[in-house]
Amino acid sequence: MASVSVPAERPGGLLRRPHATTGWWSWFTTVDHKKIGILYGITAFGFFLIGGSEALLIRVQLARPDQTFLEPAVYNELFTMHGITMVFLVVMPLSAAFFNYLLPLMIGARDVVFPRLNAFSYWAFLFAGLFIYSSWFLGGAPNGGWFGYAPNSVTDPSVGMTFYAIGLLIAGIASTVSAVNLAVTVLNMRAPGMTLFRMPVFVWMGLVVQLLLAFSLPVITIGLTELLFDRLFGTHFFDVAAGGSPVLWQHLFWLFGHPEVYILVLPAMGIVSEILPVFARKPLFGYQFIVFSGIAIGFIGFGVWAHHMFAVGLGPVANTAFAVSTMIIAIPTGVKIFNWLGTLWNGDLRFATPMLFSIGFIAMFVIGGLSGVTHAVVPSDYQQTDTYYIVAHFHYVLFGGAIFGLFGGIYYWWPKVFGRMLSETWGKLNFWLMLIGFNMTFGPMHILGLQGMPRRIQSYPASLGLSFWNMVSSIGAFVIAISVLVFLINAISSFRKPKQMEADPWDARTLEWATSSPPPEYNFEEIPVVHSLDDLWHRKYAETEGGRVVPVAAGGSGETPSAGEHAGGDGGAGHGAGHAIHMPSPSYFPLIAAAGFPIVGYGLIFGRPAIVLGLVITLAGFFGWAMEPSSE
Amino acid sequence: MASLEHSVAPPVSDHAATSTGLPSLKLAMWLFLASDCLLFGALISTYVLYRGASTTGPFPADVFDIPFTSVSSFVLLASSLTMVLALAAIQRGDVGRSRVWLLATALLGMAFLGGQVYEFTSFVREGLTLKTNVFGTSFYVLTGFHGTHVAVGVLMLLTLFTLSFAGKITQDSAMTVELVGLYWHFVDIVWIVIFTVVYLIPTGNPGAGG
Amino acid sequence: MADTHVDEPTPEVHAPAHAGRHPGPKEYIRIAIILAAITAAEVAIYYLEGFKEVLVPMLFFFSFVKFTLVVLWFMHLKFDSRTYARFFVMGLAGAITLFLIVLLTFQVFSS
Amino acid sequence: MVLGLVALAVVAVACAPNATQSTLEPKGPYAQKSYDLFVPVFWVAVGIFVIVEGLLLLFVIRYRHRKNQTARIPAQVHGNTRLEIAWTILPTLILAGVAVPTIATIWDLAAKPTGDVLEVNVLAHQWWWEFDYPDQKILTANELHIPTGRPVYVTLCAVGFGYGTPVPSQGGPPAPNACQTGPPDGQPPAAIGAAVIHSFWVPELAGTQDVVPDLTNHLTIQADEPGVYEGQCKEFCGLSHAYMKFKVVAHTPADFERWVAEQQAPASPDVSGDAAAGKEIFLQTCTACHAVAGLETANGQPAIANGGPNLTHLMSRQCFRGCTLEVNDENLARWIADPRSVEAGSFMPDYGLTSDQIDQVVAFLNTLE
Repeated sequence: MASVSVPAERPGGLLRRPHATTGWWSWFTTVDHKKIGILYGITAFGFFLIGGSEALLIRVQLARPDQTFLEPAVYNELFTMHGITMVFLVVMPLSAAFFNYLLPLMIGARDVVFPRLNAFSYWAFLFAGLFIYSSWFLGGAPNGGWFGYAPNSVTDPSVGMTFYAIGLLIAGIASTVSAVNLAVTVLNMRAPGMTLFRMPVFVWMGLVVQLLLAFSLPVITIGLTELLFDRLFGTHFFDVAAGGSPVLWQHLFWLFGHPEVYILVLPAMGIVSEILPVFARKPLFGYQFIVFSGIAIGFIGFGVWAHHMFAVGLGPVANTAFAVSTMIIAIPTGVKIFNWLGTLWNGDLRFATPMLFSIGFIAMFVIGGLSGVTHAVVPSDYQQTDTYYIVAHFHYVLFGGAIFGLFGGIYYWWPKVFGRMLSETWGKLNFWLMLIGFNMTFGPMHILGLQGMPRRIQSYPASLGLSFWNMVSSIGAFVIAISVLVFLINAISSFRKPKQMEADPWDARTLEWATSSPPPEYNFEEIPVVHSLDDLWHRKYAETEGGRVVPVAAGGSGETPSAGEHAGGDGGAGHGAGHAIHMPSPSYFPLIAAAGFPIVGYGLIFGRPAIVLGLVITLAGFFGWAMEPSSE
Repeated sequence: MASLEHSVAPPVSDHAATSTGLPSLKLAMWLFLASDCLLFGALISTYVLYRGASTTGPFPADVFDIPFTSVSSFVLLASSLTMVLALAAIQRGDVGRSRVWLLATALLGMAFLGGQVYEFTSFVREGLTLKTNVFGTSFYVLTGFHGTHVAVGVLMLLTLFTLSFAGKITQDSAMTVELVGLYWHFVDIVWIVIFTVVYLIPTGNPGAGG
Repeated sequence: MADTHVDEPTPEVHAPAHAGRHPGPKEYIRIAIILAAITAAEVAIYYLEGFKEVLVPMLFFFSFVKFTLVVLWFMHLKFDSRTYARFFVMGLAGAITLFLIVLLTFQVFSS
Repeated sequence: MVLGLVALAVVAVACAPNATQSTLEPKGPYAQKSYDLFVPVFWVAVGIFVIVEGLLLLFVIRYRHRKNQTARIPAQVHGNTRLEIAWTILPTLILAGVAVPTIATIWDLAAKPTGDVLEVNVLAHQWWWEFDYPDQKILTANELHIPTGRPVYVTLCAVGFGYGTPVPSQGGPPAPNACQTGPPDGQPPAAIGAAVIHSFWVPELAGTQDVVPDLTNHLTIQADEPGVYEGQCKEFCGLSHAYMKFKVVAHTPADFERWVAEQQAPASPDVSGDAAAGKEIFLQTCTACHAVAGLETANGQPAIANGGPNLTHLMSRQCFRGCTLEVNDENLARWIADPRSVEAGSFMPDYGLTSDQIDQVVAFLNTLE
């Protein structure tokens, strides 16, 4: 394991090795999965506020018919950036934040398998986001939609879509690296006894998502490369006059784009599957079925991409095949929902904020799933595609689904991460405002779409009769904004409370609650040995012969058997109270290696010298990295 | 660029036991190669779609020099052999012989790249550039991507070769050589597909698909 | 997905990192000779008139054989843990299936 | 609460008073087919919605932890295989029930109509629609006139700026059923311009069909009653995507024949006064892009449409600029004076005409009836 290696005093190389693990500078050199998780979370939340503001501007423009608040050029940039931001810079990294922070803790590991690679992924993601956003000041933001359909994305004269292609390529590198890293972590870093089917569902969903990323990102990488070459070097990939095919772009985009939908929503499904049992005080109903349906969703998710292209003209054979595959994917999704209901059944339900968000998730996701099934009805989809009905559908999946789930996760794990509780009062206000605002904003969009409002229009005439519901929707958007504000207040004020949190405030079931809040740098003083699914619960409660569940006497059988007692322990790190545990040392090189990417990107747009400079920086970063031992 | 990240994996020997019993670096490498299959899958299918779709020449049959490319293919196949021999040597602890085979692999790789540069320049002389038609576009980008992979591999091989003089390549670091080897063979199998699909399978009439 | 079937050794009993037999140099050379011979054959049938009808299927067959030989022997998949093979096959089969479907929708093979 | 919202939504949809581009009010057999699938699937979805959300609500109320209740640890139920099988099979059956009519309708809609069919080529420009009637030799813009009760089989082609649509009277239209995706023989690729993807949509008459530069797509529409039906480009197509609308005007068969006869007539060559001056300006500037049948340039060449709408019968249309502006003197003058201030990214150049000149051109345009 890379995280534990022989300590050796070495003289510094080009750069003196950073040692500090505290202080603000340590955040730049950290390789600790928990710090990196927090960095992902904060960055993603920052982008969430920006992407949300873009949405508010869009809703102001659309509140009334025939408005001129935003001219078409700006409007197109705003809806494009809103999409890119929410997909690539908010939901994906927010999920990555949870995966980074929790996967090692949940499987009883001390870190991810390649800690420096993990830091590299974060920095590359951050630079990708900053690179894309710098376009606002350097000639115009991307304006061809997050889907960037060629040839419009090629022929558009503004520089925006070049930023789009390069920025997403960098983000793709970050995600690919992270996917390989986390998948291997889950497979290889599990504590003794943590078999695959003793892993929490969230870990399972993490594994599935990483595999989806690993297999879908290369496809969009090629699509973006081809787009970039068409824009920069005059190639003809999507140039019809030369024999190129814009439809190829759509295939490459949606081959990635549909698995991406599950990349966005499976993490939230995993979170909900963790929260429901804790607040129902009973195990997840149908654990294996939830796991298998998650795997099935991931697998089938690769076979449905052309349902985004029903109106393209692929012909009745293709449309039939993809209609059927799309309907099939609804089945495992339904299985998950029924199992969550089964978890609630006969539980002792306590409605703390995480539970509220999880139930909100189920309620809203059902709507998104059902409207999704109506898309599979192809002739009906001919009417609904590219209308606000679709906008409504995917917001019910990605906001009502992913964001609700992620907010639930934030409330649930906040005490673990920061050692402080979020206020329940503010939390409940946050939830109810968000639920109301969300339904006000996106519910009416179903109607707007069915009444003929196309997507991505900067304005609509009063004569179409769409004014009322658009106004309702815009008001709802501001209700959501207020709910996010409430969350911010809640988050900030939580830091004014003293840091004194017990390890297990929710009476939870999984391993991350077995260590202190926040966990020490090395996570566990002794690597736990796992005996069952929901191991922590079984340390706390026992079942009597009559089937009654009774708490185990404090300190009873709850003592943590350490891995040191077993032959396959963690490199002899099992004994002692932390002092003998060698964690990987901080490093500058992940940051340096990632810093070269945006510079290469600027070079591609503004001039060759920067390409060379960027490559030199990246190569220097990798070289220094390769020469540096993982810990000293 | 996507191929760079694996070269940065710290060359730690992976003796600590893992849950699957498999070394993490090797598992990561295989996952990366699996992912790379889709990268080349997308590129190759783009080429297959466009090989006969050009509206103007030159067309594939006008420029391809099969005997020359066959020699290139032999060179790359031979480099796979020298690569496994380098690995076999280091696993026996024979650093000296391993070093020779590593160098041979790198040199064969460079010979292949040299052949590609020669091929590209002669195609350009015959009027086929990246911008000429969709055949040129998809051909150069596909083979260029592959060539970049080869170049990265050569860089890693030369790094190993250099490190061996500093005494950093020992029997314990056989895993590092094995990882570079896996990558190298992957580049080879991609070329096996490219050689068949791009060069050998004849194109239909210009302008007609397939 | 195949990863659900990852062999699960009990944590106490770890399989050694290099399970199975690695072939020796002689075997490698033998494989390389076969590979070279197949490549020669590929080029030969490309030029020979008599193979026009069966050229494409034969080329695919030869390519497949070469591919498989390199993967199984040089990349040791034949001798290593099946887990690696499962990952690789997942990627490979995924790529082949997905892109064949894409090309089918373009009716590339119908002309 | 959620239930209430949905109920409200259903009611609102049912009595939406003034939506003029609605998918919920089919006015022809092809739109009806989509609608007839949507409605039952919608109610099935509502049924599932009510069951699932109802159960959720029921459990939430029934099993909530009460304030003064003693702590209870519920039975640790791990699952139930029979239930799992049930809720896997049941949705499968429902979906199979949905799939059968879906597939039947996919093939039904994809078939080319037979019998008495009107064929129209639709050319999608950035950001306006051109309608080419190959059999009637009519070229018009932004308003698609069709007879009622007769299927209209449209061929959808995306074209770029600079694409010269052949004027029917000079060499004929593009062959029906095939878009010209490559440049005409002997011309550089730029001759077809840079086309982008659009989508042709008249919700009251049929579902959408994308207009893709490398594909020749078709769609059948039909109106049962005379009337004006709103249409709009649905696929994002650049700066002024929101302003790429059109109207379908359905006439009785007799009225349609009358309209055809009117449109086939060339423009009257005799104009006087301001209009005559305007005609001279038109010939010097506007004919770079716009054609008017029957009009000859100074050197005796016919005016060819080369990127802009054919204006032969401009005054017979209600709207221009992607059918988002009414045809009247004020709008025309504003448009000619500064096209880009009216339409973002417009391909129509500003010739810097004086306001007198603009009035003269508008006077001439008024003669194009």
